Amino acid sequence: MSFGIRFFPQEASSIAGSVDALFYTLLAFAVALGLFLTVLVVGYAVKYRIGSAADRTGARARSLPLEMAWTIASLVMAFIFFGWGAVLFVRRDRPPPDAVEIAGLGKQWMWEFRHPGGQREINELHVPVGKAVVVSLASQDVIHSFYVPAFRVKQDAVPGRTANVWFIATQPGRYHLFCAEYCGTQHSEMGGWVTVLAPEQYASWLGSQGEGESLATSGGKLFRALGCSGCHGNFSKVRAPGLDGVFGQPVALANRQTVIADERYLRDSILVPNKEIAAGYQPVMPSFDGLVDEAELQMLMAYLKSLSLQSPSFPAAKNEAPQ
Amino acid sequence: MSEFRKLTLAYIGLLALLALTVGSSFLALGGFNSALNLVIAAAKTAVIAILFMHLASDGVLPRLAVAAAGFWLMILFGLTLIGQ
Amino acid sequence: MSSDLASASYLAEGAGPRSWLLTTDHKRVAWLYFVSLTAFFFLGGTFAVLMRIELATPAGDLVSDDVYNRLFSLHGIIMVWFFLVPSIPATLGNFLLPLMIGARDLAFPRLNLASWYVFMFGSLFALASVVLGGVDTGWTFYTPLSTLYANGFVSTAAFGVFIVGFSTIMTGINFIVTVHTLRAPGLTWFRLPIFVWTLYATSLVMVLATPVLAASLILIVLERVFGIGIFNPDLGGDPLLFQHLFWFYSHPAVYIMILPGMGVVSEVLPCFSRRPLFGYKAVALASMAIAVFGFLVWGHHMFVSGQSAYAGVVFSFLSFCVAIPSAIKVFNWSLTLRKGEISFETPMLYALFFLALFTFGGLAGLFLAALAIDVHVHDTYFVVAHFHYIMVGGMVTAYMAGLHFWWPKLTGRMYSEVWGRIAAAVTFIGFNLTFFPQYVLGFLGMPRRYHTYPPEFAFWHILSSAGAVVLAIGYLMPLLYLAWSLFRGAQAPANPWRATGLEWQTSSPPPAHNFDRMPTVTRPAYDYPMKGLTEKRSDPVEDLV
Amino acid sequence: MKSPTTSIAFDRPARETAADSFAMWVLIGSEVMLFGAILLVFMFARLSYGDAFAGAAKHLSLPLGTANTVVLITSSFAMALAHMYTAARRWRAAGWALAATALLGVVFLAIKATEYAREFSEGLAPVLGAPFIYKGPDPVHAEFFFGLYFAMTSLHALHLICGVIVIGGILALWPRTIEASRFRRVQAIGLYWHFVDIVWVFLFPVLYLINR
Ligand code: HEA
Ligand code: HEA
Ligand code: HEC
Ligand code: CUA
Ligand SMILES: [Cu+2]
Repeated sequence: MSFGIRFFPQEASSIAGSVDALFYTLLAFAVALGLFLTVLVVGYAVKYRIGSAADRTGARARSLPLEMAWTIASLVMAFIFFGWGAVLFVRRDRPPPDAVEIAGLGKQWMWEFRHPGGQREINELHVPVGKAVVVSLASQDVIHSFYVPAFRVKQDAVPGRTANVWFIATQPGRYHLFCAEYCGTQHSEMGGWVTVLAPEQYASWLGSQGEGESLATSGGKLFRALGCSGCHGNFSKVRAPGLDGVFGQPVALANRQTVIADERYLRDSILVPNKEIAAGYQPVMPSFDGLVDEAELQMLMAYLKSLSLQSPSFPAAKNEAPQ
Repeated sequence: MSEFRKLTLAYIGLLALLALTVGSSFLALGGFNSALNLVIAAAKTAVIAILFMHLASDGVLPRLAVAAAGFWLMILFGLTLIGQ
Repeated sequence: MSSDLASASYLAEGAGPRSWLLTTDHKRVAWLYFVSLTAFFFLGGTFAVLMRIELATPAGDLVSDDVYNRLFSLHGIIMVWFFLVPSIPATLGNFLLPLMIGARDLAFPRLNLASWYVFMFGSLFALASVVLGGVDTGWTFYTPLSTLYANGFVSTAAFGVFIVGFSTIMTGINFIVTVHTLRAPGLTWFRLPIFVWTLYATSLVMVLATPVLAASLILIVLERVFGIGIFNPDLGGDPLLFQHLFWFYSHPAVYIMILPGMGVVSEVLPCFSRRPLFGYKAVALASMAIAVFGFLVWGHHMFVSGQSAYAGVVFSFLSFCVAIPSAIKVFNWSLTLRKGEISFETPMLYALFFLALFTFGGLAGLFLAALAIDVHVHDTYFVVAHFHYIMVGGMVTAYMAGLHFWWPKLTGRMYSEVWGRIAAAVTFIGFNLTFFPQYVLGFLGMPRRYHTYPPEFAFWHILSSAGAVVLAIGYLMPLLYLAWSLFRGAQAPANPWRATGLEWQTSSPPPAHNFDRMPTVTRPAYDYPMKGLTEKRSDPVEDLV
Repeated sequence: MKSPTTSIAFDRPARETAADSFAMWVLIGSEVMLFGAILLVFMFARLSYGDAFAGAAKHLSLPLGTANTVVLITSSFAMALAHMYTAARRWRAAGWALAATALLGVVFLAIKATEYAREFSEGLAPVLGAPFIYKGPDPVHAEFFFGLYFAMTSLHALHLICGVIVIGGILALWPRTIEASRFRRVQAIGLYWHFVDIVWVFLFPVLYLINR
């Protein structure tokens, strides 16, 4: 189209349209205001150029009503756009309940993704069309940022914490995946493609990726290998809380506060166990900081979440690679 | 020599406050220890600023500077903490 | 006051290097800054041109990725800290602030000179990192990249910036104290020229924000050199904390980089419209409002960083609020032209271009402040376009306006009006050609700090690169004709533009002690003699002195 | 005759003195932000790792810290006296008070150095590549505490060193300084010194007294 020159980005996700609606409305406002001001200033400049015969009587150097008017008008416009943007934004925090959860790990300089069925890919991400996908992002070294322009989504992957980004792809196709946060030498090469497949194709793609072990299963193995089960298992001698169904549930802490056992909590429980002690237990759990890397942490999380039958947002158990 | 007496009293007051902070830290007050420490530090600051630095008597400009710094410090702390 | 009665100009007080390098005359210190800043501008500009040449093709063919990363890092660092932050305050501000308030000098002339030495020391220290091998962290020094992974000379550069911070604080303190204590009799706050107001507001930001930058840079250097893990997640530190500290400084700092420009334009527009500034009080107070509210919005650089959605909403709201005082100013400037007698000398052209470019950059800021849009365009060329529109299109253009406006005062010479107008037009065209395509690029999803890029972005990048060449010409022209005017320009009268303001009441160039007779002030600012003004332009203190 | 003002911008010394003190206050405001930012970092970390920090703080020497606080408060008192004597034009007394201030500053630094040396030898100083040996719980975050401790106290010490040097300079030039300038200098350094004292007033409880 138009000699191969692009003016608009592709819209390929469920939110792209609503973000663009805001963008174009704001653009229309900006252009209209810009035109108005241009006409005003150029108009004055021509009309009142030096030596012109324009009528200059009745000039004023201030006008309270006028100043009030434009201040209030600007405020109103500002609030409208603020509210609109904010409403769209807070949806980011609420992924649909039945989303496929994919673990994304950024490292200098590649993206590594692992599907619930254990399929692994690098700088490529295959997702089904029309189905919500949550990418839970972590980073092994510096800050990276997961960016798919066609989906209008972006989220930084900050070392030391996990962050989620979700989308529902609406158009099959191949879309750019970028790393948007500057991360060192090969920042511009860090990225690849997101391939959106029709559901059947997606299923056959998953199948063709070989018999991967599911993330939760790997996590379960780790759970035993690292000795977690020694304490948290059913027959352990150490008194440690059982972890079945802990994810998403409120946990009472020794300091009389209550927190929701979200990803941050689980992560801290493994890396900094002394930070929040579960009420009624001794702080004997050792820190696993340095013993597990980000990828293993993601597996452990997947396992812990898979123990939560109540948690609707984790489909790993039923999503074992469909053959 | 009233100026001298004022300064001496301030000095003694500061030492007393110091004793108070150190002493209080041996009581188990939970979260209140830190709060108390900060309150005492603020009290000491007030003594130093008003009696040693003549904050109250040096005209408005110094107070303006202090108020500005306090205000901005509040912004820094407040808005950073809401991000957490 | 006629110039032939005046005593010898400050330029005649000796010409040897000693008389310049040891001067405490604010007017000469302004020149010291001016010369160094010009050098830094062209150095930073050269890096920019190299970047643009590299980006003319999608492949990375001119320089390697490491070199490219060093180019934009140094471009950003130099342009922000060694050029734009000190630009107008340290040159025009230094020269004019005492003149505008009718003082003999700044409150602390030696501190003023010291600030230049500190500036030179710090900036050359940072430049040493270029010689050693460069920095590759971007101007933002994000951790943990800067502390653990960057392979450049980060500590050297950060330390240099840290030192330059001192010079900024010194200037800020000097200006604040000067404005408070050295105003001429009768010069009440609401008679001050807007330029003075904006310098005051700028100084406030300088004094209160710069130390936070200093703190974050100290912590970075400590972390690199001593291994303290404040921002290192492996040691329990928090990388986002650095971003909070950095932007707590850097967002207010962007207002350091625009307020003085707004001040200049508020002088130029009334002068060439021969009208008082519309809504003087609102403009003055809006400057203060920008300085204060500017501290409340830093989180808008971190919408997708992982800070809570709640914080995102708060910061977005505050960002929209901080746009209001700027909006007020834009409308007031526009209305100033109404019923004026407008002429279009070079400073006026630049000022009008400022008005257009600042507005476009500011409106783009609204896109960025709107959360859902920022998620898409954050860290893309949309942001690059936004800030170049404001910083280059706004501030640098205002700097050019001010430079041309006060050049006769600074040097006692007139430059070539024809060349001035041509250069202004070339800059305007080149600027838009360079940076407008970047808005489109950003909306299309082109990330910033990319050394190579997918070919479908090539068209807009080529336009932008072509524009950069035109822009470079636009900036080279003033360098030449202004230099030429120093030797060949016509002698300037004391007040070539028939402007108001105390600085025009002394000779061009002014004598070393600024005024032969210390002025008293009896009238409001911008008291242009006009036909047909309805209200009586007086203020309550008019007959105070 | 020498002009009574240092800056040509002023025509009356009184006005210049007022400007001086205002400038110092603005500088102090600026410094408040510097220390405030670092304190913020500390508070942040403390909120996350309260127990580790409390544990680590126990390894600092409370007696030395308290002694140092007394020393610094005393130095501030001496400085206040110096200011009083200068205002009363009792130059000799003022000189002695200044000297006492600087001396107490040196004592503070000496005690601080002892503390540092102790911490180094105990392996509690995670700086300059020194090994960090810590037996309590959660050594990772204890190390973090000590990192911040060294950053904050050394920045404070640096300020103190500057103060001592400036007082030394003032004393060295004392006989050759005109009276108006003497007062201005003492006033300026006094404000600075008291501020550095205030910083310590906060650092002390924050670092040494976490839930003893
Ligand atoms: C001089 C410099 C300067 C100035 C003045 C501004 C001014 C503004 N900036 Fe900008 N900004 C930067 C320099 C500047 N900025 C830089 C350097 C960056 C990037 C840093 C980096 O990452 O490297 C940045 C990035 C940046 C971001 C983050 C983008 C991102 O990384 O995702 C945001 C988000 O909110 C933002 C917003 C704003 C807003 C709302 C204003 C407002 O103050 C603008 C106000 C002006 C107007 C609004 C125009 C005039 C008004 C009207 C014509 C009336 C109509 C108005 C209304 C209806 C309200 N800026
Ligand atoms: C503050 C002021 C400032 C100024 C004045 C400029 C001026 C310019 N900037 Fe810059 N820019 C920044 C601040 C500034 N910039 C910042 C903060 C960044 C972010 C850095 C980061 O990401 O960390 C940035 C980033 C940035 C990028 C993005 C890089 C990337 O993300 O990959 C680009 C790309 O086009 C760019 C271009 C330009 C151009 C073409 C100019 C032109 O206006 C320059 C015009 C001036 C000249 C051209 C000088 C004339 C020189 C000559 C005539 C010499 C001739 C030499 C040759 C021809 C070799 N800038
Ligand atoms: C030495 C015994 C021990 C080992 C080994 C151990 N834990 Fe624990 N864990 C505990 C105890 C005791 C608690 C409760 C006290 C606390 O919160 O720290 C706990 C708490 C937790 C919690 C918080 C649960 C809640 O209800 O608050 C999680 C999650 C957890 N452990 C996961 C793990 C994982 C994953 C591993 C292995 C990598 C592991 N633990 C290894 C003893 C252990
Ligand atoms: Cu990873 Cu940029
Ligand atoms: Cu900003």
